[in-house]
Amino acid sequence: MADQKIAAYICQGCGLGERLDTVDLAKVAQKEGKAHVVREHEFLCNVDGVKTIQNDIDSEGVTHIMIAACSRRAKAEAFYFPAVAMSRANLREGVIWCQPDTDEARETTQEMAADYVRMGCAEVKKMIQPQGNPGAVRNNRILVVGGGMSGMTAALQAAKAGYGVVLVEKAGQLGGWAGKIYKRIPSRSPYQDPQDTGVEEMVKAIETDSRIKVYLNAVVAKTGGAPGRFQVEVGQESGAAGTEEVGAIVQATGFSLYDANNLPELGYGKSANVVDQAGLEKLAKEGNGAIRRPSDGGEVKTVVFVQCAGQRDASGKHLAYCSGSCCNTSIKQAMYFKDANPDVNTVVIFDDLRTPGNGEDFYRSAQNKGVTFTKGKVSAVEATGNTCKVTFHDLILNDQNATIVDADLVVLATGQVPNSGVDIDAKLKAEVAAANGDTSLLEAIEAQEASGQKPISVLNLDYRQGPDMPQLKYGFNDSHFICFPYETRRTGIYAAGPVRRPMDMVQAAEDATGAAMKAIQALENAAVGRAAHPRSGDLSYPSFRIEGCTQCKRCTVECPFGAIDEDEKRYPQFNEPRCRRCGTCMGACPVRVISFENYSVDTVGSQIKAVDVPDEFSEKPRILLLACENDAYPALDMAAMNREIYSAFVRIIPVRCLGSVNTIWITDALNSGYDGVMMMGCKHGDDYQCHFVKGSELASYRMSKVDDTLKGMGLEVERVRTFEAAITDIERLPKLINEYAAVIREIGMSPFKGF
Amino acid sequence: MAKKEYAFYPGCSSQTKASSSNYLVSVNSMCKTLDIKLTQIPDWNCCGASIGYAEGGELPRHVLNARNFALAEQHLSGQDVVATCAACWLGARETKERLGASAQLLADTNEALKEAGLSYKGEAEIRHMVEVLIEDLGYEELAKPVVKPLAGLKIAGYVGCQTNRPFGIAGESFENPKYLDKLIETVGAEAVPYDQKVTCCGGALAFSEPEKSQKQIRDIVESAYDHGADMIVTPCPLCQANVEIYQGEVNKRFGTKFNIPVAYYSQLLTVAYGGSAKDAALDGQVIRPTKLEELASKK
Amino acid sequence: MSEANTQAVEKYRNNFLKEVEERVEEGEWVKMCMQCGVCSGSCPFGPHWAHPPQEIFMMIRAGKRDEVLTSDSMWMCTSCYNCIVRCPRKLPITHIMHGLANYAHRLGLAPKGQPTREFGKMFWNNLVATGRVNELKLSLSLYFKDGFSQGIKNAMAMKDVGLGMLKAKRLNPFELFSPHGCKDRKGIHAMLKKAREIEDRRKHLTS
Amino acid sequence: MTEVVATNETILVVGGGISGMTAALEAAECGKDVVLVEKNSHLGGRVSMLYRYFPKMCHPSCGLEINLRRIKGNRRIRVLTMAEVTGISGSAGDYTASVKISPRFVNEKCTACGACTDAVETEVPNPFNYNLNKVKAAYLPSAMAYPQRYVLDPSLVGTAEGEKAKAACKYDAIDLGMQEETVQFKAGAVVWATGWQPYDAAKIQPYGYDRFDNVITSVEFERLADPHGPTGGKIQRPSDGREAKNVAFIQCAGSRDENHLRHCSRICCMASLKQTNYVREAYGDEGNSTVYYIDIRAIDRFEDFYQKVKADPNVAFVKSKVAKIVEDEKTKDVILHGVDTEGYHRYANQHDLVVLAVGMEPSVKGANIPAEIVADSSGFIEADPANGGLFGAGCASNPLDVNRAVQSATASALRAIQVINRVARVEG
Repeated sequence: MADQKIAAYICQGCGLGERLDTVDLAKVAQKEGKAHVVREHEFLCNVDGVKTIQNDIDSEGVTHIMIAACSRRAKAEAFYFPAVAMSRANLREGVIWCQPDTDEARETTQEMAADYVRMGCAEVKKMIQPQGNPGAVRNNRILVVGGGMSGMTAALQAAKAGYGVVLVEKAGQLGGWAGKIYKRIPSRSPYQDPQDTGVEEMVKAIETDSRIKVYLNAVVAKTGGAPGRFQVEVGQESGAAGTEEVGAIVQATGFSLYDANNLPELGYGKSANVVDQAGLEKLAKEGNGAIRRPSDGGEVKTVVFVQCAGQRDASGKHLAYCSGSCCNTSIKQAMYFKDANPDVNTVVIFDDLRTPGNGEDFYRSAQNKGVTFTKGKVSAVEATGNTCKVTFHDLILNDQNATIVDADLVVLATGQVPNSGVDIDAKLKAEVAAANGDTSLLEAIEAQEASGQKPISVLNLDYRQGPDMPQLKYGFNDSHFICFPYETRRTGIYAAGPVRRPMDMVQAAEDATGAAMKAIQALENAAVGRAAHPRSGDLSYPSFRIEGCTQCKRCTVECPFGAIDEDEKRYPQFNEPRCRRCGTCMGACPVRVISFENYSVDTVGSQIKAVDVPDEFSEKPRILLLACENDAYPALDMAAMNREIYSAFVRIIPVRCLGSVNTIWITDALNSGYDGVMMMGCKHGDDYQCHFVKGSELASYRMSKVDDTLKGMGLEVERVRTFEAAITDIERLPKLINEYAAVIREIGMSPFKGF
Repeated sequence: MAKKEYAFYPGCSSQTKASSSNYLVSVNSMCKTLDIKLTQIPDWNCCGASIGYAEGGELPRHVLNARNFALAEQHLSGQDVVATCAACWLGARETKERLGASAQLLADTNEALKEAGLSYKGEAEIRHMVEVLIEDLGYEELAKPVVKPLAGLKIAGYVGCQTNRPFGIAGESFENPKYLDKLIETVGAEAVPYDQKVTCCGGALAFSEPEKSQKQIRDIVESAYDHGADMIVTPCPLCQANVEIYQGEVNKRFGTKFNIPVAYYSQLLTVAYGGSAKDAALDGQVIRPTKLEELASKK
Repeated sequence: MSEANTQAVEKYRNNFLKEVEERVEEGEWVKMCMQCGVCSGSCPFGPHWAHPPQEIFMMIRAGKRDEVLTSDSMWMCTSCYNCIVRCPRKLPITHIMHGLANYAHRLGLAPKGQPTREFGKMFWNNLVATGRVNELKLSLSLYFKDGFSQGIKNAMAMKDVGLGMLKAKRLNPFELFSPHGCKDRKGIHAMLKKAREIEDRRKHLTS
Repeated sequence: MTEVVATNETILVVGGGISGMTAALEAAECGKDVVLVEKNSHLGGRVSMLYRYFPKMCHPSCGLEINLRRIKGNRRIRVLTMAEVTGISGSAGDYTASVKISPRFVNEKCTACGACTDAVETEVPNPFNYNLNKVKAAYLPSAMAYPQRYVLDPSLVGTAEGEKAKAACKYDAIDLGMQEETVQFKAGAVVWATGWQPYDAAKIQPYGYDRFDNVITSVEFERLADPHGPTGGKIQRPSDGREAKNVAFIQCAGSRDENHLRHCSRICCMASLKQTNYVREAYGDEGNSTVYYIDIRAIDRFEDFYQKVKADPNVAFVKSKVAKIVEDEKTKDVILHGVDTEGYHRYANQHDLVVLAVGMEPSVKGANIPAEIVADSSGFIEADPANGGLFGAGCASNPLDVNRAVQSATASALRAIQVINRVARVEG
């Protein structure tokens, strides 16, 4: 590493010059910050200021710069110097905008600013500007698992963009569900009639596309490696196997219909004339639209469609969710009959009819064709000879025992169950449930293990953390981020179609196209060693000092993205392309051997130590606040923009994620005389808002253990507090800080000062 | 400006000595001032009204209206048909729209009309007098002849149903049409805001279901009172009749003391244009519009 | 039960919706209702409807023929057109209600003595006589519909109204003797007769 | 004069809401050059004006922060604000776009110090809060605004106030002489992500949005709940600022209605369910919500959220399209009239506040898209070969919730890249 030359720049703009003694700050940077070059500037972000900095870099050989001006969130375009390491001391939002402009406050305000200058210098000194992973490799192919509408779409769209595709389908032909149905719900205006599935054309297109390699009757036997360098073993029934190298993966394994055999009360299995939606499609396809009565091939005069069969079920027996597409499917299927013979009586019994968007046109069209829609709840379907009696509660006419006596055919709209492979958290969830008194899950798992039959994996990942993608509720795959639907917990692997959320074919195709986009992006990122969302473009990556490692495995267990495996010597093996640079491993490591070039135990630790801690008689406590850079830190910035005032004794350090907080920072702070430590991270739990999924949860878990440490040090437990913070908490966070400052005043100054 | 000519369809209730003859008289005076020439459609017949459905059914009602159109086309070719009665206008317009939309209905209608030696071509437009005033003349034109601004007169403009729904006056909303208020202001009176502007008066059911209808009438009159109106003004003969003549019954039934005059917009304009109480047929009111009468008698 | 009704029952068996679509004015719209209820909430006589329009549409689809046709609900329609202008599916509800009432009346299923039914009948016959409505005769026949003595009562009850109208010259006693009317009554009668024939033909109605 | 460097391998993204930002970012993070055109003074679009998302109840500004950081750190994206595409000519792989840029009267020297705001008195309606309150005529559009640069209301130009603002700026950032300009540049593909606008509630006459103070729209309600909003996050009635503890939500306000919007806007049911949570959040057991609906369309896993709200004893559901609203002239309470169609119950319910769940109208509707484009009966852009290299994304293509809008935007980025890569292959 070339020797460091640090330059510090103190801005006087935006009132900094008036509110602060910048000459003094310059001195601090020079004497304490050990900056080789120190400059004050009345307007640092203007052309001249930027030129000054660039000039120092170009001709003065400056390698590290510390900019003491506004928040790192402001003027990012002006202060863009990719060639050098840079830290930002937040004097505007972080000091003068959150402190009263009064003579009394002058001193503490200046102290605050001085500390941030010290911290900025200390941080940048420890930073190395990352150059990206030298081991980065490019692979321009993606693997698509599943050859249904989603998989075929992903394959064709990726190929159309010029990328290679390996398409693996477990059946003997492509098409999946789409290949089994007679017609599909219309995807184009006027949204009036069922339309051809278009599967044949897609299959033809795939077969004739030289960029797409198809495996039929095949499964993924093993997936190893990482984005940019996945090795995939494809196993085929024939026994033959292929090995493929791909850069990214799309999992489009679709859904299975909920098993109607669970619905005997609705007559399934008791009469051939009670079918599920797949059964009806089969009849329609075989008869090419002409549908006869299954039991005797007789004419169909009345058909009843039972919506939400085994769905939206509160009892816990069936599916709790709505499959989103069954209303349109039943409408389509009713049209099979009406289009063939308008005199067929078709009744759809629904609770809420759910045809969002242009589906409303499809609904209208069905009514126009004479399909009858009845708001009701079906209680029973009884077979009598060749017809069925459907009993339901008519909710409009408030008739508890409304009946349709002569139904020739009853179609149960059962829902979509995702084909998402092994639930890698099943055991964990079961144990948690058992801990809460419900042992059923655990027993089920044990029974299964005893029986020797293993749940079938889709991807067979050889990841430390399990063979498939983590699942959300009801077995659907990641993700539940609203702004970032593709952010799975397995970098470079994207779920598409009904395996991630119940959906219809139009959505599935759209979703698959997006997933293909993300897969392509993942391999492009991998090719240059760039991080994927949310730290897109980050070139840093974790490394560890093998000599210090105790093989405790916390990093491999806790990484939210399964980025770390164990090598044959049981040392952690980092797969950088899988890494999202959250630093959770760094926070986990008890011996502190894991670090990033530009973010490490040292970059933060040295900031903590750089703060000037007054003695215990000064009545000037020091509170360390470690704030999540995604939510808490911006919220504090915006609070300052609203001129919300908070304690001058707090020193704030933004962290990538609370998950990256290593307890050593806490103990260091307390040892060096801080009076309290606050941590602010995102909401965790079911509706977690942590951008790194588990970071804030892990942090709060770790901190729950910190009490003992405190007691060991003879300190009050109040001296360390973790808070959940949201980006909208612009009024709440300053209040929290001030309340906490009051608590510290209560319990008094730390005894550890000046050691 | 040039004389405007229209084929006039007064309708049963507006003919001489009928329940809204005062409407007819005032319309004539008003049109005289505004230089509008109305020529009655020779031998016009009843529109069937809404209530005709019970016995009349569908086609016969269309045929009745078609006959009037046919006569107008025949004798007053090129002129729009103008109705003063809301029901007549609505009935005629419905027929015109339906016949325009259905070739079948059109053929059937003409087959029936042949029996009366007529045929319907669908040339003539059907307009309500209010449309003529607003669209063909405009508020400015209507303001010009005002010689006696009805200053100080507080009026509740009661639009009711059938000049308002389903067709309504172009550019007006169903829930809060403003044209009547604008007419009232055009003649210098004050339009009071109140919330029963488009409430149904019970229509024909005032006869068959007096109890239910009179509750409607009460709400309308009460609200007009509460908002300080001196009188109510309407463009519809049935509204006028129901809201005016049943006030006594309403008082009996609900123990109220209503006695608010209900006039036609045409009577307002006539008076504002300097017409006498007679020109405005104010003597045709069951409840005397004293304030309006005073203004009319002022020299 | 009229012959027309038996014939209808024969013809349509249990498909009341189809019967309505073929025979009731604007009946083909019934299937388009999505049960939002805005019509029912918009009717000025709403509280007096045993079955509001949207419910009637559902009953038709459910094949509740007798309940619908013998109901007096449709007769509550004041023709205010609120329902029509608010219906999100643009159903011509007012006309459907008129159509249903008329159909029930034609089949003789409408409630006997239902006042609006009676009045509607008088109104029509009254206007057909001369081609124009004779208001005096109309109101008198209304008062006397339930016999002479009841008529006197009714007339007395309404005498204030009548007198008021007389005073205002808006009720003309001479109407009784020399009523208004069209000249070509023959033509009008022939034309209306024909119209009825055609309509019956179109709606497969014979009575 | 604004300089825009672009080639046939550049992707033009129209609209800087979450869909447009997503499309731009996904493409740029794939190494493509993007010009992102936004008509407002800042990015973020409609979602940045929402308080929380369903079903997680998390905050849109959280995702916005991340997206803005991605944009700040990515040199491949050129952002043009206060800019509108006025013309697109050419064909897939070779378009020329004309973009009109309105004067902001504040240049890039702005440090967002706020001195100009302090200097002026004049106030103008605040579009960020749907004009529910006012802002100084020299203002930062929102706390999250990017670019973090102030805006001068045109009304200040040529006034003493304008000069005051200029004088207050130490950094010479205020340029009252700024003129509207039109720039032209090349693009190989266009992603049209102009989003949606709330349906004009005044057109739904029986609900009296234009007549009654306490009838507001769902988007306005979001601002009431937001701490950055006009009431600082307090749910108060416009008529008298009184706490609105008994709130009615009317579904399908414009949607599923042949007199207004023919389509179902998909998000409104969930939005109202979410907003019942705001009421509970604000008033606990004293807060009551009533949802008037035709069908509750809580599709897929959203059903959980619906069930949760349904279980709340303070939230009632009435299956009914409200017939009309009347105002109590004294209390200014709103009274809803209608019929509960489940078993026929007539009601006249009094509420403090009515929130109309207004439908989604595509912003492209009515707006003259300066290119040949295929749209459906509601004006949403359809995927059609005839559109060449022009692709609809997000709510310009369909009424979508945020999650689906982002999926759509991500897909549109790939469609654009397909065109760009074809061009690249040809041009070698």
